[in-house]
Order: sequence, then C-alpha cells, then structure tokens
Amino acid sequence: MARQTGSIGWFLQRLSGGLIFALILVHFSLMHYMGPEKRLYADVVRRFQNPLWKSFDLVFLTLCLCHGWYGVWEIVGDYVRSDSLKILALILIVIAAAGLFSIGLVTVLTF
Amino acid sequence: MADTLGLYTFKIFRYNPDKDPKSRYDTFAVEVRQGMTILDCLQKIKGSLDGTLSFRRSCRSAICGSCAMNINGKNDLACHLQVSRLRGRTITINPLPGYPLIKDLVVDMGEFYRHIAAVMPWLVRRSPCPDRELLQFPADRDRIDSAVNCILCGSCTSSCPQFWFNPRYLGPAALLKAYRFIFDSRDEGRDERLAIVDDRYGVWRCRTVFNCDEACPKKLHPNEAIAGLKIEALKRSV
Amino acid sequence: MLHRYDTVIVGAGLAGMRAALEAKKGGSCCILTKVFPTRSHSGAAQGGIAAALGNAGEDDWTLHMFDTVKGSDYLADQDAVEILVREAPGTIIELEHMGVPFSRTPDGRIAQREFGGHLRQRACYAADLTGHVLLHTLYEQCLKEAVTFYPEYHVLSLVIAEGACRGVVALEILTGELHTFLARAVVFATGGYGRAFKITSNAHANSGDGLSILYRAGLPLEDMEFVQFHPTGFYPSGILVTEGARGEGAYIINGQGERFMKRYAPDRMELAPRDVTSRAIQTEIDQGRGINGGAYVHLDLRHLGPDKIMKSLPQILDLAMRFTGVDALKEPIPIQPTAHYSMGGIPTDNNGRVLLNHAGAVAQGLYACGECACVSVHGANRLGCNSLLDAVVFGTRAGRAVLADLPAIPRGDAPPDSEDAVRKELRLLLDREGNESLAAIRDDLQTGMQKNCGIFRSDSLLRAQLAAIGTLRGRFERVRLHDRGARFNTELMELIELRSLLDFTELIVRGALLRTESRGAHSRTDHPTRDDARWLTHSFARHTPEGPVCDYAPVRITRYEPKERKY
Amino acid sequence: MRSYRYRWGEGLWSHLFHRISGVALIVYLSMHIWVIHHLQHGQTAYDELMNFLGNPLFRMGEVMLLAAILFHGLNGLRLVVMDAGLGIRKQRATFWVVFVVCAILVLVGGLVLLIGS
Repeated sequence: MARQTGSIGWFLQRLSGGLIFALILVHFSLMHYMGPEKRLYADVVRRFQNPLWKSFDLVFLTLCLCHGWYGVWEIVGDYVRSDSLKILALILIVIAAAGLFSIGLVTVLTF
Repeated sequence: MADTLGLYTFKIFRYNPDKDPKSRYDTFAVEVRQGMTILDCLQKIKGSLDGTLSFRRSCRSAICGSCAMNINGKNDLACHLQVSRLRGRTITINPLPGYPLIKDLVVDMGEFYRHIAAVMPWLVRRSPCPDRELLQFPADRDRIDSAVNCILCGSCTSSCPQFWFNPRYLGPAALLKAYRFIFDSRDEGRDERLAIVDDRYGVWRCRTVFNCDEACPKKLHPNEAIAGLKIEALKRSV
Repeated sequence: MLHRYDTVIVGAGLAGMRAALEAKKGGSCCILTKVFPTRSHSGAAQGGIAAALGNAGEDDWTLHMFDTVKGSDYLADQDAVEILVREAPGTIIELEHMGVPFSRTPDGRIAQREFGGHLRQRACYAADLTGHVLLHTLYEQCLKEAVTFYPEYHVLSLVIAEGACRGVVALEILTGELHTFLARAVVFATGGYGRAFKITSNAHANSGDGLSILYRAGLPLEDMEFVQFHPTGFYPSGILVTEGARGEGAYIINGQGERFMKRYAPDRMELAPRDVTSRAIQTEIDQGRGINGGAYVHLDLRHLGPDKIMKSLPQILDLAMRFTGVDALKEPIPIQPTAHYSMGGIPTDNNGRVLLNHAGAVAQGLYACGECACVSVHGANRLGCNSLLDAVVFGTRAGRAVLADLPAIPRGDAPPDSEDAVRKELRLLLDREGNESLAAIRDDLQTGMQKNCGIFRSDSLLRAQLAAIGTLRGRFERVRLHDRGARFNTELMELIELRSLLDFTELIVRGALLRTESRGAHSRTDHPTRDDARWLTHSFARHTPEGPVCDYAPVRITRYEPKERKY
Repeated sequence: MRSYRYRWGEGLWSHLFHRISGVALIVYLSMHIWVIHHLQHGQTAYDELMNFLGNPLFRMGEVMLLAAILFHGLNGLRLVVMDAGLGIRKQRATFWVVFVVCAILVLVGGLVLLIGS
C-alpha cells in the first residue's frame, strides 16, 4: 500500500470544524432561543421553502456529516489494529454517512 | 547543606520476567538529605537495601538521558529531580510507559530508536561543500535550537497516548528530530524527509494531547515542531 | 555466541564513533558499548572544541600548539600536539559539514569564545552543549553509514592468540550471555575514569573499564598519575559548570568577596589553565576563605546580564537551579573543584596504535583513542576544549590506521576456550559468599582517593592510600551480590566496574608516589617545584606479580623548550 | 508487557472530552436527521413527536447537547489555533479558558433553555 498522507483530511477537518461552529451557533440559537414558534411545523416548513435557508441547511448537513464521520474514522484508525476490522468500519461509516445524507437531502428538498 | 528532610517512602515498580509471574510494588524507606535527587535515593536503595533493583543511569547531570522514568505519574529524569520539589512523603516510581518492560525500571527502547533512525536524522547535502564552514545565520540557527537540545531520553514518546495505542507512530521525539533537519538551513533533504513524516503513522497521528511538551525534562516543545511539520506537509500536498 | 567483524570498536563516544566512520570504509565494523551511544559521556562536554579557525581575531596553529604545550607543563609530546592542532581547523570544518549545529557569528561563521589557557578566542561551541551536539551528530553519521551497534554490551576481556589481539569477549547486559567478537582490528575508545574520585564531573559509567582490561592483559598504562580537577563543579555534587562560563567573563569570588585569582594568575585571572585555577580554589578553601568558611567558593555570572547568560549558558542556568537551588541570574553559584579528566591512559603512537612498552613497540591489531588513550597531547594538564578535539582528531587517525593496517592483518580464529576464563570469573563474582557491600567499598575508595590523591598530594597521603587500596582489595573478595540473575544485572556490572577502579587507582597512586615533583595537575606539597632534569618523562606502569612497576620514557620535544610556566 | 501508568493532565482531559463530545454529537446528529425527517409525514406526526420530545428528560438532553456543542466547538477552535503553531506553550491555560467559558455559557444557556420551556 502506498504511503497515505493525512494532510488534506486534516486540513478539511479543521476548515469544516470552523465553519460548522459558526453555522451551529446560528442554527442552535434560532431553534432554541428565538421563541417557541420557530420550532412549529409551519415555521420550519416556511424556512425550508426559502432557497437561502435551503442552501444553509444543505451546506450545514453536508459539513456536519463529513466532519463527524471523518472524526469517527480517525478514532477507528487510532484504536483498531486489524486491517479487516478497519475495512468493515469504513464500509459501515460510508453507509451510515450516505444513508443519513440521503434522508436529510430528501427532507430539505421536499418542501 | 546536610539538613535532613526526613524519611520518605519510595514505592517502586518491580518486575523480573525471569522470576515474577506479575509485577508488584516494593516500598523502601529512605532518609533524605537536602539536595538529594531521585537518582541519589535509588542509588542509596540499590547500594544498601536491595541490590537487585534495576534502573539505567549514567551522567547524572541531565544530559545523557539514561534515567528517564515515571515519577509520581509524570515522566522525568531521576537525576535532576530534587526530592524536596515533590509534594508528599511517598514517591511512586514506575518505568516509562508504553515501552516493553525488561526488568524493574528498565524498558526496551528499541522501537523508540528505530523511529528516530527512520526520519533520516542526518544532514543531507547534494551540492558540494565549500572548503570553509557552510554559512548559517544566527536567526537560522535559532530556529532549530530547541530541537538540537533533545537528549533522546524517550520521555515524550512514552507519554503519548497515540504511541501507546500505535507503537508504529513515529512519536514526538522522532518528529522533533525530523524538524531539526527539515528546518536546518544547510539541509537539502527536505522533500524526502517530509515524505516520511507526511504519513498516517507520522505527523498526522498526533492528536495534540500535549503530554509530550509536559513530559520533556529539557523543557522542549515537540508540539511546536509537529505544528510546523504539519504546515510544511500540507504545503507539500497542495 | 561468535561474531566476526573486520573491526570491532569498544565504546561509542566521540572517538569510537569517529573511528568507526573511517574503519567502516575498509570492511565490516561494529561498535560495542555498555551504554546506548548517545548516552556516552562525550555528550556532557559543555564549553567547546578548540581550533585555530581565526573566526574571532587572528590565530594560527603555532599559537594553539604553544598554548597546549605550555598548558601541559611541557610534558606533552610535541610532535603529537603539532598533529592535533594542525588538523584541528580541518576537523571542525568536517564536523560542520556533517551537520554539527555550532553557534554562529552574525555573518554566519562558526562562533568562537575564550577558554582557559588559550590566549586566543579559539573555542568553537554550541551554547553550552558542545559535546552533546557533537555526539549526536556522530551517532547520526553512524546511522547514515549503517555502522552496526551492539548497545549495552559490556566488554570484559581481550581475545589474544599468537601474541596478537584477535577480538574481545563481551557480556550482553540484557541476557547475561557471553559473546565473542572476532576482529582483525580492535579499537578501544572507552573513556576516562573520574569515578575513582568522590567528587567528580564524570558519569557513573566512567569507570575506566578499558584501561583495566588492557592492564590485565599485560599492557602498560601511561602517565596515570595525571588526573585533572576541573575548577568549577557544582557544590556539593561536583557536576560540571563549563569553563565557557569563565570564557564568557564569569568571576570566581571567595568568602571575602575577593576575585582571588589575581593572586595566582594575575595576567589570565579566571582564564588560567585548570590545574592552576583548581589549586587556587582549593587553597582558598583550605585556608578558610571559602564562602562562610565552607568547602566552596562562588562563580558569579550576574554581571554578564540575562541575555548573554540565557543565550550562551542555558544549560548551566537550568542545572544551577536544579542542583544548587540557585538562580544564576540573581545569585552566584556555589562551586568546588571536581575530578574531571584523565590525561593518562593507554599509550599509543600518533596513529592510535597501542604501544606494548615504553620503548615504543607496537601491538598488532590493537588501537586506542579518546580519553582512554594517552598519545600524549595533554601532558600533565589538558587545556579546556582540547579533549573533544583529541577525541575526534585521534579517533579519525586511529580509524585510518586500521584502514591502512587491515590488508596486512590475517583473519584468525578464536581459541576455542576464549569465553571460558571470563565465564569462570563471572561465576566466581556471582556466587561469592561474604558480608561486604559493594557500595561501601566503592565509597571508601572514592573518598580515600579524593582525600589522599586529589589536588594536593604528599608522600604520606599517597602511602596511606596505597595501603587503603590493598585493604579494599581484600574486602572486594568478600562482596556478596543480591542479584544473581542473568537478566540485566546492573549490580554485577557495578561490581566489575569496581574491580576496574581498584585496578587502576593503584597505578595512579603508585605513579604519583614515585613522581617526586609538581607538574601540571600532579601537585606534591612535599615536592612543590617542577624537576625537568629528572622528571621530564612519561611513566609506563605495568603489571607484575609483585604489583605495578613503572618504566619511564623521555618526552618528545620539537619546537618549544621547557620554560617556567606563569599565567 | 508494558506499563501504561500515567498521570492525566489538562491535555489528556481535553482530548478525552473532545472525543466523547464528538461521538455524542454524531449520535445526536443521526437522531436529529431522522427526527426532522418526520416533517415528511405532515403536521400531525411532527407535532406528536415534538410533544413527546418536550418532556423534561429531553429538555435536560438539550442542555447536554449545548454543552457538547460548546466544548467540542471551543476546544476545536483552541486546537486549530495551536495547530497553526500559536499558543502551544499556553495549552494548559487555554484549556481552562475553554472550560470556564464553556461552563458559564452552559449554565446561562441551560437555564434559559429550561426556564424558556
């Protein structure tokens, strides 16, 4: 196996982390601190219909899934010694990430 | 100068694979005088209480790096740590974590040395050298100053949880050594050496736990070197 | 177990590794060392390595040579000194090209500073870690050239067949197994023996094992009575404070607040050679002018300013705090003279070939370099910065001599019983019953040597010490070990080292007793002057059943006739 | 056989908390995505679910979520800054800064969350 660098993953992880932190502050304060009506069905759906919010949510979703599952993959890399277990973990991670992404995508795009 | 500090209890890790099914702790009471180091106490125990106690030591002036061990939970050199600096009357001594045990406080540092050797730790010159010295300005020399002072005691790598889980990880000492040459203004082997470091068992295995910086008895900062290497390795891939 | 190499080198300090880099060019080569290479005591050298580079004012090799010869109190062999100083600048450049990170001048050249006994700024340095960076650089070069290391192998004896040295027998410390290393050339680079004294700057490992091995094999040892006491060791540990501190301008102050060196060396003050400065300090202490009447004086750095101290002496700053509790930026450091360097050792010619006797016959296949060897370039007193230079220059020359000689040395076989005698000896040491403690005997030996054979010596003190060593030998026969196992038996190692100490301390004392003059580091209160008519000679102590006997050979003088020595 | 006895310092705690909070967040994110997906089934299904999630146990969970987000985020920023080579010698101090800022925000934010319901 060729030597694997981790430079790009390392860099993107930090980049995405910074972005997510900014986005999550917006998302979390909106949902939890701007009044209970923000969590009502009508309000949520209205936001999903706005193209700006739609792209916000899509970017947020993508970044979170990438950052999170890459993080899990790094943890696996740190503690799992056996190559076959690693491959198994990678497959599961990819399935989970892809599955969650499709569910999220469907939710955001439906409205 | 000969003021006594009183009686201290030394709780020392003991294990001889030839005899002992498992490790244990032996306790020794030592009358400590002002100015005595941990190594002085170990010598005293070995000389008058139990000659079988095994540990490495040589220069006793904090430059050879033989006597690195885990003292009250932290890696340090036994020879330069004054007993009076420690809190409490009981001192627990363990071997350096993460290396295979040989006997008592002696560990097998083969992996550590192999990792040092793996980063091409020598000056690479392709262009011919002049008759005189290669010039190097003080600012360039300063850049490698702390890396040059590493004594290879192994404290840092031994304190790194990433090394505990992955003995293949080069570890802070080897990365510091790589830094010492990559950032030496006279060196011409930068690319090959960066390629070695830019690996998932190289610089990217570091999780910035900072144990290494705290463990270093010479107050060096492997983490700063590793941060520098990460940036260089990143530049290389983009 | 049997190993075959063309060259076997014993000791992985500066000299041994430098020799290996040469010898490797002529065939297979390995280094046996009882501590891992970078743990060798070369690394503890702090101040610098001398060479007339002229980077800090005019300098040339003749000036370096004169300083060295005068420093040696005219006992150095001048042809050897000439080799040392002429090869010095090239050696430094070569080391720099290997990667040694020397401190630099503002225009990028190797920086040089003052040192005791050198009348020019001649010491190339890397802060106060010069030996450390040299040692690590040479280790790295050995890695690059794929020199084979056997770390933690303790060499115990020579393999001799048909009058030639054919290799060595070594103990693998990890397993307790014996190994025979057959070689066409054997190079000893085993370092010094500061551990013979109670207060020493030397490592625990510096027990002079190499000397003892050769002495036991019937070879002579040269100029053993000359032991250097470094003026500045921390009080009370004796750990080294570099002469570079004084090179940078530090003062030595007695209990009356006086820079007393003005009474001993008015021209050079603190930068007089080490023998002069150590005697001065010891005299002040003996006459009650230590600090508060105690057994130490002060080394004062404060006027140098924090910037200079932190830049040039960072290690001293750290060690002073750790070993004396003193912040050297704010307070003076308590210091005392400390046993530091052995001028004497295994006699060699100018190419590292070991001499069989005082007449100059050369042993086949046996070489020595570094502190364990006596070329002799240091004579009765070594100048600071000349020891690292000696190790590298004569390490290189010994390696080259091996290269030149190898084609003429046949491959031999080991006698079938090469390991038997050693195994028997070890068994004896391990199984011995008795009630003596190894640590107590060692302590008594060191304390006695310090008191009776230290900076000042006299007939009565030396005779007392000779008798004491005899008693200690008897006690040694009754040492009972706690650790009788094979695995990493450090207690057995200490016992073997103690045996070495007992072997050659007798030679130091005997040599000192016979030499009825004061010269360099050898200072007799009952014979306070130098006696060139009778004692401008090297001593060669050899083993006889009745005890050691000294032969003498004249000093080789080429350029500088002995004169009165004043600083 | 090897020894692994070591005294835990700020760096190790920060590393451990970072990992735990990270794993917690990815678990939460997965549930969150699945929950929001209920929008698909119309208002009734969504309201029922939100009602269910309104019970005190889940409100406490939200405080924990806030804590995880804040610690993982702030400590992440701390690590990014140090990866850039800045403030490495101050890593213990910055850990405590992150910890204290985190604690205050969780306390204040948590109270608002609990009272706001």
